[in-house]
Amino acid sequence: MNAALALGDDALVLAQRLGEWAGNAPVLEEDVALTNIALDLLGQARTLLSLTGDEDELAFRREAHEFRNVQLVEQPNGDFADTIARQLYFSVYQELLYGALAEGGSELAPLAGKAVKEVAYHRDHAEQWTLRLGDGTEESHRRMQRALGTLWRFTGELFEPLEGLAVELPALHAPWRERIAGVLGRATLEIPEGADRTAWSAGAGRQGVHTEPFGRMLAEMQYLHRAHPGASW
Amino acid sequence: MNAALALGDDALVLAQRLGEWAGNAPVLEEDVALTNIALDLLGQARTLLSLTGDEDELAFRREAHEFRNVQLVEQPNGDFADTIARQLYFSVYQELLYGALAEGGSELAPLAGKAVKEVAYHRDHAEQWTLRLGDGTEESHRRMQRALGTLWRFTGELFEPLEGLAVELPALHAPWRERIAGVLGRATLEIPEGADRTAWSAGAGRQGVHTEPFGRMLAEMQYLHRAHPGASW
Amino acid sequence: HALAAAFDAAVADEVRIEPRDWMPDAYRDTLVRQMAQHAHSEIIGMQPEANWITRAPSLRRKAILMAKVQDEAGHGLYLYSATETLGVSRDDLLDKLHAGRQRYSSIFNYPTLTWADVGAIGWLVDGAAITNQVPLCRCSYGPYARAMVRICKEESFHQRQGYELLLALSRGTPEQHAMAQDAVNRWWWPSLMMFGPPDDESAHSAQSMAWRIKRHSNDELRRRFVDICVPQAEILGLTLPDPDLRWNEERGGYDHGPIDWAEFREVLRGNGPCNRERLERRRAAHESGAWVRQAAVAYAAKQREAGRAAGHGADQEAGA
Amino acid sequence: HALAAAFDAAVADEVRIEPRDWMPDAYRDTLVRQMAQHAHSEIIGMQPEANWITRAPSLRRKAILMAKVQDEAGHGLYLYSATETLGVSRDDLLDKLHAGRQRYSSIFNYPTLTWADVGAIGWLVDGAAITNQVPLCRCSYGPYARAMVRICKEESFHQRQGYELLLALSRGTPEQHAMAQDAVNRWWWPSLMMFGPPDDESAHSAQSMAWRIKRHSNDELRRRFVDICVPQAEILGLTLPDPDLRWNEERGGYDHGPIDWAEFREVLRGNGPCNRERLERRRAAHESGAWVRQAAVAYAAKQREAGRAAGHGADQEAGA
Repeated sequence: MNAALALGDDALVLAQRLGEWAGNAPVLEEDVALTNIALDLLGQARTLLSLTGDEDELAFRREAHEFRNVQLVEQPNGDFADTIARQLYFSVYQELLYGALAEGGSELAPLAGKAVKEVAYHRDHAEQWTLRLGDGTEESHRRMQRALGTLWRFTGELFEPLEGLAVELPALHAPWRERIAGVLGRATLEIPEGADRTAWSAGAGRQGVHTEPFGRMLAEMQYLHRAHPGASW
Repeated sequence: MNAALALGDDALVLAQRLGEWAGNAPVLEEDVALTNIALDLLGQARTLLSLTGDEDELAFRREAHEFRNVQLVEQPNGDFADTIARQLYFSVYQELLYGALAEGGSELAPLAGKAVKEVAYHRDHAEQWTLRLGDGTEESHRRMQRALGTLWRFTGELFEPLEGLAVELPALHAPWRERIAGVLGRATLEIPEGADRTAWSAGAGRQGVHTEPFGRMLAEMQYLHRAHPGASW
Repeated sequence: HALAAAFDAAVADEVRIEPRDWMPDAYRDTLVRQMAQHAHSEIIGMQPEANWITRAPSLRRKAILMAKVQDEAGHGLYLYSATETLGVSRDDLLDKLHAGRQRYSSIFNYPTLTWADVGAIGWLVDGAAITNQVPLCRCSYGPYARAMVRICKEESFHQRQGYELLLALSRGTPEQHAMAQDAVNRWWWPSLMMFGPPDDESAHSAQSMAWRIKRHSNDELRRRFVDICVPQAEILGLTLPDPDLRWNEERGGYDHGPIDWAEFREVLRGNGPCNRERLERRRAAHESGAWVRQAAVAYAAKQREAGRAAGHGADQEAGA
Repeated sequence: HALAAAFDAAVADEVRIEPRDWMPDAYRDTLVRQMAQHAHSEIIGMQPEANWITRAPSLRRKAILMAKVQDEAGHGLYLYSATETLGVSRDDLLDKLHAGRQRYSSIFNYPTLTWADVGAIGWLVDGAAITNQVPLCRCSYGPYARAMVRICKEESFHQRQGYELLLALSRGTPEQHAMAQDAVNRWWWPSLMMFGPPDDESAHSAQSMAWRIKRHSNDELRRRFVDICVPQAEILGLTLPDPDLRWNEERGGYDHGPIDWAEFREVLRGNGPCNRERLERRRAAHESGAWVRQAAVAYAAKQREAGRAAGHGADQEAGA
């Protein structure tokens, strides 16, 4: 279940990043919303990882190069605009992916069918904030445009073919781009130019190549579990 | 060798914090200087810890509550003023302590005799920057005064009696205060008012009670070592 | 005053006071102070627990902890809303918190040093909070009482989860057991202090009792809490760090040793282990989120403007 | 021109050019460009290694790594000073780096993903740097040549330490061995790219050779590096990730497979894995240190002022 592992890692890693926001959000409603999204993703991750093995073994005992998530989800939270840009890129992707998966008859269809509603909420949340930040103040517009640009080079990887997945990921690239362009247009933002991948990012996360911040994130996430080998919690 | 462990932990933890500055200092000369101080402290730590056991076992396999360092040295780097305030408080203390130890005939005298020259340089470095920041610009004055105030409550612990140490730490409190007051006076800074300890900080680090940032620091420091039990490096 | 007499009679008859009802200024002020402190405690209280979200040692525990911290944000929302019914805005309350002019519960000025602290907070801190809060579900002020009903339900869930977390540790490896015991050692006394100073030194108690905001004295609630905890600690296999703790046959309850009220006052005065960190973190989150809130306001204004313009256009068309 | 002829003759005679000597503008510009890039590489090069200081798995390795990163800061200082002899200030050079108008070595746009990368940088990246730099110790420009002598000595020390780190991993647990092999797989090709484009595409080479700034062609140095690495890799027990690597009996050296020059150009164009992070981190450190540098300048000015006032007072007394 290579595909379940990859999708599970995406959800786990993004949940971990969003969990860093708890208590630090710009308004209390966002403490609720971001944690809510993190919880949904963590739930998806647990289901997906359990299809491949023991969820805690997989989450806490693998080394960085054994994780199969895309590099996008491991990028640091940055400011709120960076987080929203990451959410927008990822949730539009996940909505398309789970929508397609739910319609198929694969082993992942039931999970996708359940998760697609959650993901629609995540996408709506990201869209609403993209509108507010893009069409809010000059500062918020500038920050959001910069964030979209910074993360753009991690978007190409989302659409690399994924072995064992019942969905043709490359086929989702065009609708994804169309939806993103639609939201950005309404938000008075420009779709970023330039490469949507770097020398190393094209499909690299799926092959276990990650970025420097990922190692630090894992160290924090796994430390306690690893410090007590064999313990139950 | 309870005392060697405590002094070794002080040096180790401060070296770890200073190591976080590498590549991030405000001027290249400070990348050199802060790393240099970190290296001196790391050297002291290795000598002191080796008196008690295996240096790597002690550094990488103990839990937070087994560390005996004062809470001052584990405080996060903050901005450059926070780091300099921490250096000032600690290096003046360490210079007095090693000076007194070097004159005695205890097991730690040879180490102290060697380290006292290093520590004099650390103190001079902290003093010079205290003068520059205190008597520099309005902003640097404000930042330095705030940093001194923030860390003040961790200074009382330095002078709690330490079992097995050939030096009466409480007797160093008055000369320490006098020297600090002297530097701050020349730097147009005020000696902080208010308590020099909190409900939990009086002697607590020496008994294994630390602060929240310490757990995160240890997680980062120990992760790799713990992730490969039994490996040699 | 006829209004005052009617208010007193209503309170005495256990009739709920609602936002539009007349109420004495002192009653309103007391409520605002207490409810604001309660709301602030929920959001400051997120910090010590959020400290462990990223390091939770299993995914199940991570999910439970995330959900708990989310509930606390939710409780903050209810309570700020309930306080707003008294005519004070959330922004005002937050400004006062950030300026240090309103308090939050002192318990959150203690650090979470190990994973077991998450359990100890659930078992002891939430346990003490519930003991304090259950009577508030019958508070004379309607919006506060109703908020407390929802909150108490969730809190008792959190309390059980904390207990279960500690139980797993206590029955785990020797290191895990020691971690649990250490956490209980550190959290026990601060939890007892959560009930406030002893009755003979408690300033506002009598008036709050008369107003049916408060229904039990500090010491009464504290004893109730101790009586609940002692048997639970036994099942947990953990010791409460009080050599003077013993059964009082006569009273039918446990007597505890003397509380260090000097520490309590120090922490209250801002000199606890984390007072500065908690407030600075809160301020930093608020300040670094300012541009986001401004963007939301600006966007909403543009939308209203656009709505009005569209409405106006439609009117014109309708008029044409 | 008599001056130009004298310069050419001096260079041809291997006489060192010193800061006060006349030199062609193009020679000066070439040196500034190359030396600035070299200085920038030292300070940007601190980042990928500093990434592991806080996580080094033993205290001995932590000390070695700290000392190495400190040396790099020191090399940056020498090289900025050497460049200043050509009339350009360090501040100007840093501004150009931060604005993206001067380069640093592309190799530092690759990430350090594991501890073994610290070893691979020492062995391969420092190894390639030394191969490039040893001839620079005889560079026609005196200050640059002298800086390189110091730097090369330290670099070869770093190179041995990196090799020894990899050796320990390669002979360690299977996980450690795999970590070392993975690092070599990722760093090998980028290291070969450090020698620059193939000779037939290298723009400045001929002129630099004539000026005795450069003494060997890119491909020549690259082959020399490969010849050194192959037997070392064998002793390490690690494989170089090039199936075409084989001994060429005729040439008496190793032939390597084709280099992915498209990747090289992409990274050079700013599209490597870490170009953005490296520059942003550098800018952030510089910007957040601005108030510190301003304070130092203000303090120094006050001290000078005070010194003048004191000196003036002394003069008056002497005159009285």
